[in-house]
Amino acid sequence: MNTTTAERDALYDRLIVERARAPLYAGRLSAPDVQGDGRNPLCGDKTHLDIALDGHHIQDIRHNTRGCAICAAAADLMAEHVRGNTVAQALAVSDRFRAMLVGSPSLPVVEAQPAPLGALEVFAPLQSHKARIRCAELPWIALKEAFSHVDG
Amino acid sequence: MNTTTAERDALYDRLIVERARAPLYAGRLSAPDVQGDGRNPLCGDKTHLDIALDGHHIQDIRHNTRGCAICAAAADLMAEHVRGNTVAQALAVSDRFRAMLVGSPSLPVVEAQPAPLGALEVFAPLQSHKARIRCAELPWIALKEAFSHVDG
Amino acid sequence: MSTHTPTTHAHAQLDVQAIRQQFPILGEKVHDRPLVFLDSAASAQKPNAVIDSMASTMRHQYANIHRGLHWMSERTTEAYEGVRDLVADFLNAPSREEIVFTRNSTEAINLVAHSFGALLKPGQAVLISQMEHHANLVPWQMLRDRAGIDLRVAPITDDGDLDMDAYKALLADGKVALVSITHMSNVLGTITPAKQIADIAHAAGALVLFDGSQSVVHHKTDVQELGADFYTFTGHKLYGPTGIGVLWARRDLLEQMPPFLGGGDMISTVTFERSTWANIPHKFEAGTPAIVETIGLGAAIDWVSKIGFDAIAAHEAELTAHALTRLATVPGLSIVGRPRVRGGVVSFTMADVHPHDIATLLDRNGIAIRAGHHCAEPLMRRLDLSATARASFGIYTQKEEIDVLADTLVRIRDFFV
Amino acid sequence: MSTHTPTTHAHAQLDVQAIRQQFPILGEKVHDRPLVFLDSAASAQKPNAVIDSMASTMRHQYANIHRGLHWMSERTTEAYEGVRDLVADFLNAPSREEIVFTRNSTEAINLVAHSFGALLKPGQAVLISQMEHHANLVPWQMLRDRAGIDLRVAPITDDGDLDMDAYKALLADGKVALVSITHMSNVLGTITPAKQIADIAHAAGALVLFDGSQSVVHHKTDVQELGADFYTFTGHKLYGPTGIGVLWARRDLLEQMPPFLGGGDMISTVTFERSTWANIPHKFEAGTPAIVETIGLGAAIDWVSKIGFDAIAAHEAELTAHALTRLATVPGLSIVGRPRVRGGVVSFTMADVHPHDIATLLDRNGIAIRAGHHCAEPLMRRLDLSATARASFGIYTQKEEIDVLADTLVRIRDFFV
Ligand SMILES: Cc1ncc(COP(=O)(O)O)c(C=O)c1O
Ligand SMILES: Cc1ncc(COP(=O)(O)O)c(C=O)c1O
Repeated sequence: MNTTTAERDALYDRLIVERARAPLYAGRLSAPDVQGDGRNPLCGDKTHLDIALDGHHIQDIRHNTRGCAICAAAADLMAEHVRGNTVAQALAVSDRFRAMLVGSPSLPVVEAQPAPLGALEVFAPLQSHKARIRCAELPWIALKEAFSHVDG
Repeated sequence: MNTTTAERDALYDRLIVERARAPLYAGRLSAPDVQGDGRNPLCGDKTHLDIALDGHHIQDIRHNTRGCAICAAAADLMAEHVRGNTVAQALAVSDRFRAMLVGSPSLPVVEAQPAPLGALEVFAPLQSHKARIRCAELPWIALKEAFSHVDG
Repeated sequence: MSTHTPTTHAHAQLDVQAIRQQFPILGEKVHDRPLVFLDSAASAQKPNAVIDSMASTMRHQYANIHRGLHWMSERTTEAYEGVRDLVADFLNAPSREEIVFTRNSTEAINLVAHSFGALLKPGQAVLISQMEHHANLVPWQMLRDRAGIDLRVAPITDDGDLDMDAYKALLADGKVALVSITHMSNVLGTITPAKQIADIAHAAGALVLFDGSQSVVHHKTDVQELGADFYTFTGHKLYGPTGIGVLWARRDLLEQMPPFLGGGDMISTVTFERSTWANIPHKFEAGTPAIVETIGLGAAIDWVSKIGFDAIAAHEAELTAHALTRLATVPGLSIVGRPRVRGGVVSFTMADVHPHDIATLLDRNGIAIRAGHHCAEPLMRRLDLSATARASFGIYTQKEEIDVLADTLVRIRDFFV
Repeated sequence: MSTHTPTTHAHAQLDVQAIRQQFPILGEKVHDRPLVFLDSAASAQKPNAVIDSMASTMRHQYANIHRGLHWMSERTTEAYEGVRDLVADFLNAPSREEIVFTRNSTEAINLVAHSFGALLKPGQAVLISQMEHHANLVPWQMLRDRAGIDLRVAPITDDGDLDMDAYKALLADGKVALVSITHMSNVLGTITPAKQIADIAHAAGALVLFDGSQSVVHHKTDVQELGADFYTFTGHKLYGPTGIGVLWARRDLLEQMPPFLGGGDMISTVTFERSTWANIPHKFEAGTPAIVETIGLGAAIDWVSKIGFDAIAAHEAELTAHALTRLATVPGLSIVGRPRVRGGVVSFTMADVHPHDIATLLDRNGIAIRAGHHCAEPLMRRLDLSATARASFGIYTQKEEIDVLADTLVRIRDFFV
């Protein structure tokens, strides 16, 4: 894609394309503590998560994703981001990520330390591609599903 | 109705209004040979025919009509017109009457002696009030029903 | 919406001339006479706002919705789904997911008869009233014949009000699962005491559906305040397009009900063996919907909301009072129905002149009214009539038009008597 | 219609520029690029003739139909019923009473599943194919689960044609009452051998329904020549409005079938005890129909007929051939489906690039295509794909647009690999 077009496609940031092509957190864990699945019947996108916990901390996380670049990169960047977080922290990031995608007004001020999104901000342009938001959300849905088995 | 409006209402010819108000052939026969009924569920119009036959000739005919002026006058003028006709003649008039109402192209030339419509032509303006055509047709439907019991 | 100027009830006043300017059809002539359109209860005329919104959608921003990943599809989806928000607001529905788009009221009621009806057991009953439109009668008859339920009919008084004692009595055995009653009669003009009807139904363990086809046009509707469980209306009577209607139903009911039509958009996953259903409201919207018409309905709701129901109701109350007074002066004319609370619909008969003749002769003078059984044959039978003539009023109706109607009726009567 | 200039097959030639002038939306920009609309199979854009006919109806000549005795109602009824004649002509149906107006194809098929389905007995079967749209699958599943009939699925070949031997075998036991098969696949572009399908079905004692949603757009349809018993299509793909579709069925079948929806206009008489039904087609049209949309469909059919299917088919064949050639040059691209006879729909996948990413990236360049399962999930499973990208062509598509598509696909692929 030539530069002009690439510029127009801020949505497909280099980072997204790279992580979709060569994910850093793809694969399985040999002994996951919890697992989660996400599936979008509309397009056939699927992701599976293996998570190793250390108390309430996410010690390690791997994903197995079949889907579009947005979904695959979202899974990989999510894994990178939440690794080392507590479950509660990861869920807070999840809420913040969603708020960014749907372009909702700033979160309630009661949130003392807004979780920074960091690299996850590459997905912000999805705001104007509503139909693709679910692609980026799928791994987070799988994450929530995994944590639904954890109390804490 | 003042003259201007009355003129505009060629549809409601004096003859129609008079026959609706004071029909000449209303009533029942004491010993009808055949009877026919017409009913328009859409508006509740109803007509009942009593017919006395002399061979294939309509010797006498009376109608009992509850309906709008168009329907009532149509029944009365029909009775007047077909009295003395043979059944076949009456049915030919019926076809011709219908053709006039729906404004269909002239009947097939094979018809040697087109039955003249005479006074029935007052209904011609219904051509442009399609929804009222069935009002004028109702007595003719009853007539056909009556004759369906006669062979000939 | 943003330019909505709040109107207080007391001072609500319509600028009828300004409103008429927005309805091009009102400038038409019929039989060389200016059109006097008194048939809005059958279907209302459309303001430019509605016509232009539909045309502009097709000219500038249209594609199929929901499944598209491209700009035109996403924008059209937003416009379509935006109307769901508007309708939820319009009815004060608790949530947008409770709004199902249908073709018209008739389909909305059929949907309930089919999908809610599928949950009923033989021996249970549906209760309607004597003044229902066929749309709120025939679907229940069909359900009765299919499912072995009972169909009960609450009588009306001679004035045309629901007989509340009889209504209560019909609920007494606790077998009625659903009361389905009109919120406003299209023949008598009766506005039924919906809140009371709902309270009584609920106390007897029944749910309640209101057929709002006529009523949503005349006053503000609040499904929560009414205590409704289902509510239906139809776009074309609300100054909106044909081909679009609305069913509102409580979320838990919609969630329990099996789907109605099968096809695209209403599924979650499909295999040859079995399918699973999409979430509400999509579960009930199979295939490509009436996209442009839904957007047009949104324009109609925006337009009506800007004018405001205070002003509309005041205008129509004034017209109706005027009509009742003026028509009373026409020799031989009888008003059909004297309900306690009424909307802008007046049925009448005239001694010695059949309603069909009235309608045709009025038409020759440019005046459009309706005559017949108004899709309420059993009500006609209850009233011992075969037909009535009916004048109905809208936002654009002028007092002078009612005067023309009354004067012409006097002349018609002279002509016949 | 009167200005229709006959075109001979050999010389049929579209003036695409002149046609594009009639579609205002084609002048729009998307993401600052000229719109390249290659999603007509999902829903076609509308020519001025259609938009203007709808707007003009609402501006100058509109009222509710069938029951009105006034001028506006009679003229609107004539316009509405006139479209029934047009559609009968369009399909070469033996009679206008066999044309039933529905919301879309989906509702038309549901109507048949419901009303014809009511005549089926447990043990009888309905036979569909592996390439059906959900609209021609889910209603039959619902019927199966309701009525205890069998649902059989005829396989397709790897090229995307109906497997005729397998089809015949599935009919062999004589239990199939109805074959319901698409006349053109919305994914593979396959035009099915309808006449042959019908002959085989009839020989086995089965009736046949063709889902013509895609096919009526591309070539002349003659239900008698095809030997169809039921035929359905949808207005919005035929350059017509949303909210209007058509079911054609043989008179004797419509007469036997019980009604679908209950309400106004579909009845003959109504009492609280029982109702009797109107004659066909009205028996199947309950409530106020999509009046303006039906008139708009008439305008679309007029417009398409003036251009003529010889010219349309020739144009689309040329476009499709060009697309197949050009897309073959895109590295990593695979065409999905190589049917013997095809219409203007081409599905494809690209190695290492998901169809959704293709669609979004094309959209950023102003190019609208569709990506997903195209409401044909079981077909996707048969093809072992989760989704495809699909470009589809209409009367207004230009060869240059296909070139832009192919060039942009090359750049997208470079971007990802
Ligand atoms: C082959 C086929 N059948 C049925 C349909 C359904 O059409 P509609 O959504 O207009 O009912 C479509 C289009 O989506 C189609 O392509
Ligand atoms: C009270 C009432 N209910 C239902 C309907 C049916 O509305 P539609 O024909 O738009 O479905 C009407 C209008 O005809 C009506 O007046």
